[in-house]
Amino acid sequence: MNSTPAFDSNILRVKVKKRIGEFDLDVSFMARQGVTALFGRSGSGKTTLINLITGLSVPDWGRIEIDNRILCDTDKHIFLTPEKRSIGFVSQEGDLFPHLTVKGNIEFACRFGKGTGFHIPIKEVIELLDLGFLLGRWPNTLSGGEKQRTAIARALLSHPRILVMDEPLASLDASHKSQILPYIERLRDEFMLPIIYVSHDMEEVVRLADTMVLLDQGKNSATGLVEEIMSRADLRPLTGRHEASSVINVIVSQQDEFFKLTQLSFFGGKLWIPFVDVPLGTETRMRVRARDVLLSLTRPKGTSILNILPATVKEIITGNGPQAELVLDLGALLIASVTKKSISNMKLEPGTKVYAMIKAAAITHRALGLGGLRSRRN
Amino acid sequence: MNSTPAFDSNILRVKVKKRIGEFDLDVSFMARQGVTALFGRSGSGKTTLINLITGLSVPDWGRIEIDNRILCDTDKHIFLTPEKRSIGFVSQEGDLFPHLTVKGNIEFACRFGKGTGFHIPIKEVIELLDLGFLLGRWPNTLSGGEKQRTAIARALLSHPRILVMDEPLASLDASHKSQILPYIERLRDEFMLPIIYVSHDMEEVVRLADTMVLLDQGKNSATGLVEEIMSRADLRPLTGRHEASSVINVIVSQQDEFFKLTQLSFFGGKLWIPFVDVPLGTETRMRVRARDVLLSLTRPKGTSILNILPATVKEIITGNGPQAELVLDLGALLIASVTKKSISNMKLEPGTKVYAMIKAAAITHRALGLGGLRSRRN
Amino acid sequence: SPSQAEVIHVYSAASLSDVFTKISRVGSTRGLPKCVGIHAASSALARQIIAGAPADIFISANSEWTTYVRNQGLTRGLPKVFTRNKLVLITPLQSDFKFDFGESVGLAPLLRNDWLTIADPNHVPAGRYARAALKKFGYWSAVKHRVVRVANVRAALALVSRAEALAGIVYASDVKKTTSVRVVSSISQNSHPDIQYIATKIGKISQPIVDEYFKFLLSSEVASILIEHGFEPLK
Amino acid sequence: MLSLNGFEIEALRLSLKVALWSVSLSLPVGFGVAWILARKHFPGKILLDGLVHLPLILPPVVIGYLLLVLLGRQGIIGKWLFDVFNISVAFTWRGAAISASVMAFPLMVRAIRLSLDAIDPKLENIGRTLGAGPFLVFLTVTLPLAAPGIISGAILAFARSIGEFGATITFVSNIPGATQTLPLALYNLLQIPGGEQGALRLVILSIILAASALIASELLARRLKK
Amino acid sequence: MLSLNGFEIEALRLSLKVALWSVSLSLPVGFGVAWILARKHFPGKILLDGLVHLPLILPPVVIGYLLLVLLGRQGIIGKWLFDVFNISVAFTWRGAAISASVMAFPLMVRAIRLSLDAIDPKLENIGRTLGAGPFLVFLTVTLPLAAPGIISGAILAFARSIGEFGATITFVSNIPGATQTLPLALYNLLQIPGGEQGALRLVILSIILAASALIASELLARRLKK
Ligand SMILES: Nc1ncnc2c1ncn2[C@@H]1O[C@H](COP(=O)(O)OP(=O)(O)OP(=O)(O)O)[C@@H](O)[C@H]1O
Ligand SMILES: Nc1ncnc2c1ncn2[C@@H]1O[C@H](COP(=O)(O)OP(=O)(O)OP(=O)(O)O)[C@@H](O)[C@H]1O
Ligand SMILES: [Mg+2]
Ligand SMILES: [Mg+2]
Repeated sequence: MNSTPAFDSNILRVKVKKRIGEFDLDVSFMARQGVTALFGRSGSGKTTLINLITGLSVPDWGRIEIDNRILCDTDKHIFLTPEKRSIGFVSQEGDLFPHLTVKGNIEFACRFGKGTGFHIPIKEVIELLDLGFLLGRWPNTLSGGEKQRTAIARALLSHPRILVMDEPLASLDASHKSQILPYIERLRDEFMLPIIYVSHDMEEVVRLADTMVLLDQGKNSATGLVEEIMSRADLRPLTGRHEASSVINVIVSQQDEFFKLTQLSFFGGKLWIPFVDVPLGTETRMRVRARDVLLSLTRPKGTSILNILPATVKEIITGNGPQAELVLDLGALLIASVTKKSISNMKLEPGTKVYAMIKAAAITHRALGLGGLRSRRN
Repeated sequence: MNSTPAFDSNILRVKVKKRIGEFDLDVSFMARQGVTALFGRSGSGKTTLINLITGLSVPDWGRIEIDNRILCDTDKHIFLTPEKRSIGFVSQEGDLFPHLTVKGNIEFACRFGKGTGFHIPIKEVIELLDLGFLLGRWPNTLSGGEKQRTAIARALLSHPRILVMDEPLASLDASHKSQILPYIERLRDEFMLPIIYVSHDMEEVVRLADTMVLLDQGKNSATGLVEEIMSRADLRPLTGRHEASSVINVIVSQQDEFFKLTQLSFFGGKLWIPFVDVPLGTETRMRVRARDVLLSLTRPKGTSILNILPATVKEIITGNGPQAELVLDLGALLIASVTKKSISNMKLEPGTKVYAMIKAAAITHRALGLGGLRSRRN
Repeated sequence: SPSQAEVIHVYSAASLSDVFTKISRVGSTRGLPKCVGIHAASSALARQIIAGAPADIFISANSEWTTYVRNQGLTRGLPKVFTRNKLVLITPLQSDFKFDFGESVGLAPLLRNDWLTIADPNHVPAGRYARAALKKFGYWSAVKHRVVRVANVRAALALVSRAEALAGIVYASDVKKTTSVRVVSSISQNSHPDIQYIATKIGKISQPIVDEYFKFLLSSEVASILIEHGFEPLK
Repeated sequence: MLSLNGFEIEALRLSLKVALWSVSLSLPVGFGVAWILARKHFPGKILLDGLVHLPLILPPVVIGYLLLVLLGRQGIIGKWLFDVFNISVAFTWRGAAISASVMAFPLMVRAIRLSLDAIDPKLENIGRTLGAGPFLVFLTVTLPLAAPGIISGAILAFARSIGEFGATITFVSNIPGATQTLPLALYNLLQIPGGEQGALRLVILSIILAASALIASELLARRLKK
Repeated sequence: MLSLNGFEIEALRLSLKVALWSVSLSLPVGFGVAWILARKHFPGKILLDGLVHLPLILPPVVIGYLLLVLLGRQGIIGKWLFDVFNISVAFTWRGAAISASVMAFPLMVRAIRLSLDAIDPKLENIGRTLGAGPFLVFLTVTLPLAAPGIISGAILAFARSIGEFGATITFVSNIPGATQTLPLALYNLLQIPGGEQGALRLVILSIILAASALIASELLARRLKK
């Protein structure tokens, strides 16, 4: 896998500058098929960038392309209006039409949306988003989450070629979130619908996104594959320390129907994780959080830990806190977070042979990169 | 500790019925000093309930009391208007005054807020919420998170006797969230400001809340201390399965300045966690997620795990998935989530003696119940 | 003018609207075509005629507007005096105001702080005649500041009948049928220019029925109706 | 008291016709102008705004006179209309409708503009991203959201048209059966000694007419309100 | 052309005074009525609504006559005003201001009501929870949020007052220097053959007056707009 995506496979190319008030946006990135996450703290310019992509605002300078179709090019004086861009958009506030019922809002999209012909049956969307009993209601009688669900349904039904979502799940509860996430994954995998996804929730980002654009004060301080960004120590202040993790490319190698487990193989070993219903041979990525990795000097016996892998300590990164991060080499690289006390107790240093223990349960379905396990398309 | 809070210490008593459209709210609960979380899925009636408490809507029937002061009693035909209730309110949408700048919005609260005299300096609030550079701006030029931060500042500055927040942090990024959370904790602990807190984020709830009111389709399906609710298996569908965890009452018993660790003692053993700067003897609660607990039949040696506690398997709860939950008795009760395969491998059954292993890092500052460790006030 | 066949359009001063209903009714019993009376201020009527209004006959309360229309070359034949009027001094019913127009005492002392109302002497003929009369007897300069000028005679009548003004000068024809005011004194016709309503045929092409109707309007039969309504006989 | 005579029925019928046409005439144009004033920025904007308000600022007689000069048979536009389309507005009920709609125009524009200004542009933007072009968004989002202003403007225009007098009598004269609307008939009655009785009946008629329109608009507004 | 004669200056001065007073009179009352209509529900609401629209529906002359009946020296209210306060409004500029404000009233009310209806009640609620009582919320939230409607209503009322003719001439007559506003002066000129020249000057004066008000209101609105 290439850290800079190949040029020809880029779905979205953005290179724009825009000044609003005292805020300067200056961003340049490319996104491939799949989900591209826009990640950055409040006020970093995510919504501003999204507005440029959807065509709701005009860049001071720059160029935006989707599928090699120019949406906007200030040099060539090209500017496609929003309705010509076939972008399904869920805004941060939802913004339902107050003069239409939930049904009216959804039908609006069905009526006018004229994308590539990408089509999800309205019934299915209503069922998924649990909107059936709300169809006749007016937006001002909906709860916060109900509004947002309607807005998502509306965007999905506009036959988009690409979906752009500005923190779509922020006001949803865990249960609705976990119902909708697989559907977004399906859009991405089955319908091959590229998605630009703004989120604060790193779990969501890792689960959904291939590419990540890290925004900081209007600049994209990093762009790249999620695994790459997540494992870069210099970006920790932006990605969040407690989320330190490593991403490993794996292939589904065995299914245990009885214990409901799935075995993943990678260059360096095998791992059991809770059952995922995909064919053998499926390639995917797996995210392992540093704090879910335990170390032992001897091969532990009689424990509840299914995954025990021999490894070598490659590097020890210590900071101010009680924790230190160890980069382990077990074929692939794996990051473990342990207390300094343990390092001292175990006398760990680069070169020490250890056993890395990863609980099967630690790798839940949610923490799997690239979502519900799919075949890579490149 | 009592599972039903003692009557005299109740800050808030609510017993109300309200019908809106086809939705029926019928809730009765009491909340003590500290933070009371309202938790429930989208459309379960959280905002409806909040509106009754703040006085923005009138119950069909019922009674609401704060500090033994009747805010509303339909039988006695008492109804205090919102401005007389001294409730600081952050609504779900923020709802800034569009005709005032950020400064104007904040000053509005300072000018009219006439609570108990509880007072936070405006400067401090502005600094905390990072609003300094936004003061002159109009609400329609703010980003989503900036709006919400202003709304929080406004509510804080209205001199409230109680703070009511409807999903206040949903649109904030992790970094701002983690900046604001300690402040809310301070309000709770130093200023003894009672807080009613609606949130979807179980981490937040556990960190902040003492009492939890679980709402489901307009009824409070459970009310009680957070630890109690979290450990009730029958409430899992509402609290979320992947969040299965146990809450243990602990006391700070040792501080290791060198390794930056804190030792907690409880009836049944001792635990090391990352350093928390509180005096020895502080009582608090600790939440341990079931999936962070590992088991071993023999005492593991030479591992990175600092906390190894002898325990007895008390009960095994199996469901459909690959995981099972074990209730361990180690003085206190601890829940562990392991694969069925491990149970079979290890031949676990009720009565088996095991060692429970808990990584220090698994208990991060965020997962500590009652937030930044404080002395219980009862 | 290309007016619809068999209907005569008579544009006449607003003060004639009442009597005109009667006249047209009599006209139709004489086998004359139907007559539609159109009533507004003479100025408005004159302008409309110039703008091409379908008028057949124009009866103005003000000879200036007749001249104005004639100068545009829109009239046919000579203007004729249609009828005459005279002025009276009126007061509210319940008032005990007494004054004989022509007395040398003057009007002003009697009015004191009250008002005398007349139609606007700047443009309404009735007002102009009233001012002339007041000037003639030397009342004007003293009474000038107590004069309320209104849009037309009807408005003056209304003010007096509501006792908003102590006195008013209006046409005799206006008070003929009114019981809400009392006539204090009539005003000598020598004190002002003769009050005449001028009738003119409109249109360049001669139309027999219009000519016929015009003749009818000037007939003695119509004259007696007018006198019945308080207008003065032609000299 | 409530049985109307032919003269009253005629005036009522005409007033209703004139007012309805006046509203129908001024609504689309008024909306267009309001939209331009609310959304566009161009150098002569304040001029257009001023022009819109002219019928309010000037006494109706002047407006009537201007209309006569422009739209009379000898008028610049009137002549052209007559020569090309064989339409004559002067001295007909059509002219009355035009003068009423001109007088009502500023009220219509102001009301609609107020509603247009209150529309959150984000909603129109969302409509665009959902695939509706500017015109469709206008029809399906802007127009319905401006409904309160449109209703308000229409009812103001209707009421104003029912009451319009000065411009009408100056422009189209007071022709019974053709241009004699309720206010003009009222004027005639007021010119007749003892006509107050009949005038009162016409006043009541006018009020009933306008009140029905008001009630209708209230009901409509209530239906449109979420 | 632009040097005004005494007669014109007098009429201009008076018109301005009358219009300003008219707006000042109708603004608070208009706001109150608009607020009641927008927020309260009571049985006679449609009646009140109808009453507000009366000055639009009836020809101005009738309104002028009604004012005379009510506020004239012999009128029900007028008599009381005179007896108690020794104030007389008939035949004075005060009366002209009153008739202008009555005629402008429905325009004022409609505009303000439209803005009040568009206010999100949530914002007022938030104001309440922040400790401001109903009246303070009204002052600090409702009033500023209704500003577009208030400005719009005020400018409409001002323009209407500048142009008011029918009710004024009926109620307070045409007394040069006391009640002869621009429209009345204009009317005078139009009644005289050949008066068009002088009338045109007054038309231009009226337009300048109203345009200045328009520009001022636009600037104000722009300042208030976020
Ligand atoms: N009209 C404006 N005038 C001045 N500054 C603006 C304007 N609109 C946005 N900004 C500023 O631009 C910056 C970026 O805003 P943007 O809405 O893109 O942030 P964001 O990344 O979406 O944040 P959030 O996560 O809080 O929604 C913010 O600091 C905001 O205050
Ligand atoms: N005016 C109304 N008419 C009909 N139903 C309503 C009305 N207002 C609220 N409801 C319904 O009441 C239920 C509770 O709404 P509420 O806003 O309290 O939910 P919530 O728990 O705050 O949800 P969320 O987390 O999505 O904000 C919802 O199903 C909502 O649709
Ligand atoms: Mg944003
Ligand atoms: Mg809610």
